[in-house]
Amino acid sequence: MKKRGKGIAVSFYGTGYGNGFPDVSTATIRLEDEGKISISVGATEVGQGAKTVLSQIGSEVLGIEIEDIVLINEDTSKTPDSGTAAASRQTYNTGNAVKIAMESFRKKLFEESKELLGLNTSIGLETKNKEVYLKMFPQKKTTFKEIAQKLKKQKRRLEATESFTAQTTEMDPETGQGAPYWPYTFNCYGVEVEVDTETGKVDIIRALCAQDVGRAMNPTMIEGQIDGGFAMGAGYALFEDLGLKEGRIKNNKFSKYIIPTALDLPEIEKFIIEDPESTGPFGAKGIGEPVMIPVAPAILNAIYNAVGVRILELPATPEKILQAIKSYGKV
Amino acid sequence: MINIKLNVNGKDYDLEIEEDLRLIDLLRDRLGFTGTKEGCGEGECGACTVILEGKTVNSCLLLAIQAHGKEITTIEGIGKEDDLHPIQESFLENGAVQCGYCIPGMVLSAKALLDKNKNPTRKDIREAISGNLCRCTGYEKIVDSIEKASKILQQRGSESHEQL
Amino acid sequence: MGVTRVLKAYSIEEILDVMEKYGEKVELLAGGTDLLVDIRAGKNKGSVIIDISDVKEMKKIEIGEDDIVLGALTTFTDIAENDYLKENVTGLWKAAKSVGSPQIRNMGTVGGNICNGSPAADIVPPLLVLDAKLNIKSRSKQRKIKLKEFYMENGSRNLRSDELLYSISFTKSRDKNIRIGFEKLGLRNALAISRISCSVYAIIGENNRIENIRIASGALGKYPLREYALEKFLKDKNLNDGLIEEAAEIFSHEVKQRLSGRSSCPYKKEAVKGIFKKAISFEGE
Amino acid sequence: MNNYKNIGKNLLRVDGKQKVMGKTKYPQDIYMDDMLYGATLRSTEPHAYFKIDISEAEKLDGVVKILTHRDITGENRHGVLFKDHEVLCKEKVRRIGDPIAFVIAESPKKAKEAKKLIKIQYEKISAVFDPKEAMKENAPKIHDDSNIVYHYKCRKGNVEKGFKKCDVIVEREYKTSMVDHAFLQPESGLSYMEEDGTLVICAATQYPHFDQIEIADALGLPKERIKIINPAVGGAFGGREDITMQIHIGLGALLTGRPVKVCYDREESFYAHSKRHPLYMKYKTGADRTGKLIALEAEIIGDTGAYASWAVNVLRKSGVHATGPYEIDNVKIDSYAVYTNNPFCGAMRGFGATQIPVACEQQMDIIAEKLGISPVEIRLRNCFRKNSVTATGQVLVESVPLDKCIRIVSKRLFAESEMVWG
Repeated sequence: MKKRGKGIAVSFYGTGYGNGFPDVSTATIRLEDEGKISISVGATEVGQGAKTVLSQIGSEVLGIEIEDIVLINEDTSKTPDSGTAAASRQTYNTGNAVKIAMESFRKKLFEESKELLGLNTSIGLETKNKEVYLKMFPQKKTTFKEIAQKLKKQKRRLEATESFTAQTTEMDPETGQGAPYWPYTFNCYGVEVEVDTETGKVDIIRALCAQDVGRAMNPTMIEGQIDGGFAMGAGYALFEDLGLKEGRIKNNKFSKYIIPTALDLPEIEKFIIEDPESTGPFGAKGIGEPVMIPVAPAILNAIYNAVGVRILELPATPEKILQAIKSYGKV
Repeated sequence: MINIKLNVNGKDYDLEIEEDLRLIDLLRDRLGFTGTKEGCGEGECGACTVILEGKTVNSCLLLAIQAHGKEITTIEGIGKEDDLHPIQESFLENGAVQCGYCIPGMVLSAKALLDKNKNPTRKDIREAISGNLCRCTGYEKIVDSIEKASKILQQRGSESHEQL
Repeated sequence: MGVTRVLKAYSIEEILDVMEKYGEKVELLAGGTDLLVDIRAGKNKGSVIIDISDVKEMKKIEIGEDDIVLGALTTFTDIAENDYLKENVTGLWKAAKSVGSPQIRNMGTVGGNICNGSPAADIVPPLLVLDAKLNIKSRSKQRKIKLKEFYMENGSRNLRSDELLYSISFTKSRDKNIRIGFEKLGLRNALAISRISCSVYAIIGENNRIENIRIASGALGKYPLREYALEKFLKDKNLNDGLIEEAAEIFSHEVKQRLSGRSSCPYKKEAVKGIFKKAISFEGE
Repeated sequence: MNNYKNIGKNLLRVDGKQKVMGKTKYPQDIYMDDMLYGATLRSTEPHAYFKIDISEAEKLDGVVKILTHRDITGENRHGVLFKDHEVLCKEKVRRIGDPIAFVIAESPKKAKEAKKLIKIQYEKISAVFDPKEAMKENAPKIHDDSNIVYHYKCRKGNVEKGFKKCDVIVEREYKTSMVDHAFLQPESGLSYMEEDGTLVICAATQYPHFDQIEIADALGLPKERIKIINPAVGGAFGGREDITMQIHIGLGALLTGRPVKVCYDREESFYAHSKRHPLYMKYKTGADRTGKLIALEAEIIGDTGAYASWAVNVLRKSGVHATGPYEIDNVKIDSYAVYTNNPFCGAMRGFGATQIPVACEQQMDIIAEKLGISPVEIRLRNCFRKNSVTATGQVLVESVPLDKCIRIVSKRLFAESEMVWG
């Protein structure tokens, strides 16, 4: 017999290294030949979309297309240290570094344009479509390419390097009081499960995810993170276990270490909640880890709602569920 | 050593190989098709999926000799730099790609599906990629992308009929 | 054990030649979905591999007058895409569809699944309830044995090193009250090794009288088994929910004895009831 | 949604096209002329002294060099927080999978063959696998001093007094499992020397600039002589923050003068990188009749296995998040990180805050049911809002849309009738 149940869970998550450890990201912006703009950061692209989001943030400041940006992050000899791609910190930390660096690059760009255009001051200079022009007299303009060529002739380089440090204080060792992380990201996920009371097998038939993001940099990519986080959380709740025995990993290959396939997950209803964080680049907060956190508890609460058994030890395997149903479940 | 002949992405190859060479090692190490990835070595993850005579197979579970005289398509045989296959285009447009390691196998599983079933349901699509594990995307946007690609291909199919 | 030679055969004759020449050292490569894993772990029994995946004469599904014959190299996909089998031998079709993944079903063969002899082989329980026979050939003679006699008590297989399993046949049922069911329990909905599987073949007459019944299980013993005690209990009775519940309890008791002392016993003796009930409901999809 | 040009827009991934065409080069996809192949010999014992004899293996044709701790040109150590890992174990192994030797040969096959010829004698010593046992004074010591790596304390208000005011108190013990990142791309790396003497390490990592420091320290070279190339990463989720093969291949290239490449298979990958900390969580939560939380006490023990990795930061994050996103006046949290002889645990998505809700979010539902109110109601009654104060006294001054998230999900998940429970 199949019984259905619903469950929710909420979570909060402080992004960044925390506890006063210096959380610093550095970014370097350069005007390259042909007027291209390069952003050099040590931030790793692990698949979360850092290269794209950082290019979006940088391109926004200069009002240029993302295609006009070269994002360099693969080589330590060409990039500054931007910290780990971890703690859901890259969009927030290195995003801020890129934004600040691009803003100071913009000032330098206007200074160069002032020289080139023979102006007394850079007041009123604006930039759009890779051009720098005088707001009050648009004919007075130059292009990124022209500036690059001038600099090349003068054997000079136009670049700006800036850093961003997140706010975090060390907590009191006795009381734990302090401001360990900033900012915090919040969410609430809900699931409906179907439990086969004769085999203990659980199928997730509905998933709803409301995710606070501060401001969405790239909604499609955020949805990808929510889907992926949900899948990893579902695996954590129902399937995954290394099967440790005396320090030996029994499930040390993919035929035994079970992660969800495309047939194990429902269609996921996603709600991106924007409430911009003033210290974040354009209001953005970190979401890479938060998207996974409420999944397992929501599933466990839904299992209880379905068959009246509390699974206190992960994973919630069919064995544990069936054994619990037989001994004290409400079935 | 033994000689085998096979066609990969439309080109014929005649090679002398070690007898127990796996197909995946022939494709990657000998022919440089490194788009075919190894993720588990036991036919569980699908990252090494290629199309052999119209059917998806795990190239890590085949000896190269089993491909003798046969046609193989790897990801490098799908679409070109300036003319991506609709499936690839749709993967990009619909956010199906994250770390990218499972993507070659996913694209090939999608192609094998759409070559046989022009109008698959989302369940058919999930079934078709059920042998391709992904840890980043949770599969949903991959399913969206294949569904949208099937619509584009059907449209193009009907357009070309009209021109005939 | 390493691999010393890899040869390719295109006909049964060629296979028999090589088997005669290398005897014990031969290992047949059909789909490769099991053998390649063993080779990589150095667990392959023979060091001379014969690639038989292109022996056309062993790749066929023949729907004859009285018999249905599956060439040993018939893949799970071949079965899953066969409309006749889907309509008339639903349990076999469903078992083939439940194997691994599209990639594995495209390569994995019926003969390979049988010979590999895993207790959780999905295609074996339905073939057992169909009372399938194995057509075996060696250089000197030809044999036809029942599948249920293939797995021996001591864990070895009723197949000599110079013998080739070339096809599997079972009688074609024209009686329309014949029902064939299959159900499997895996940890996930794809790429899942069966933790329990069950297949049921039954001829249901008027007012649900069970005129004939055969039941087989997978992953509930050293290899897939016929459940004779259960068959005896059900035969000639009228199929109804009460009877099914009773039979499920008997099955559970059987499993409890058989697996007693093993860590999976407490769970499998309970879960088998649910799987049996679904198998005997003869559900299609 | 906003009037920005690119912010908030679904722009296409800048790295998407190469990935969709299968052109993206992960380290295993890079080949160089004259390349040698490595294979790591790893411990099969959880806790033992050992003797190693590579003489026979060295003689196998095709073997160029076999690295042991003796070959290390700098410090035989690495670690993100404490330098408690050895690059290659000197005399003692602390977990199954500890790297003991690194064979370098002309082909992967030869390297594996040579590995089998290396003779290892283990002198087993008593091991401990349960963190609660490992915390005891008489437990076998994994490293020199105590097995307790870290203890985080959070104290707010007075829990004794708090629990007296509660109408309902729920006490349960929870345990989470040790799990793996299971990123699809197994570890692989390639190292080579450039003309100007720069040593290049090409491997998938989450922090290239830190790997640079650790490799320089282990090879005894200035950081500037090391260049990390991080071409493409096939998923990480925290599992690529600790060194795996980077120093082995760097040392190999340095000593042989030829490029050295290693590709782990899935089984080796399972032993080579960190795991998620299993947490034992003892919870006591109290609330008044209306469901308002008054007191929460939690004791959390994290098994970090044979090496600390990020254990301190993980168990600290568990401690800070142990209350869940709820305002509670009386809080007492103790979270410990403890060494055992299990595989080592480190960063994994959520970093200690993922395990917690398995406990605290079920506690909330149990309390709600005992009080006959809905899981939605009890969360709305206690959840953080703007200017809420956390258990560590931090003021959430802005961007706290948690109640909105709860309403959006609950409205769609639960039918009207289900909103009232019990």
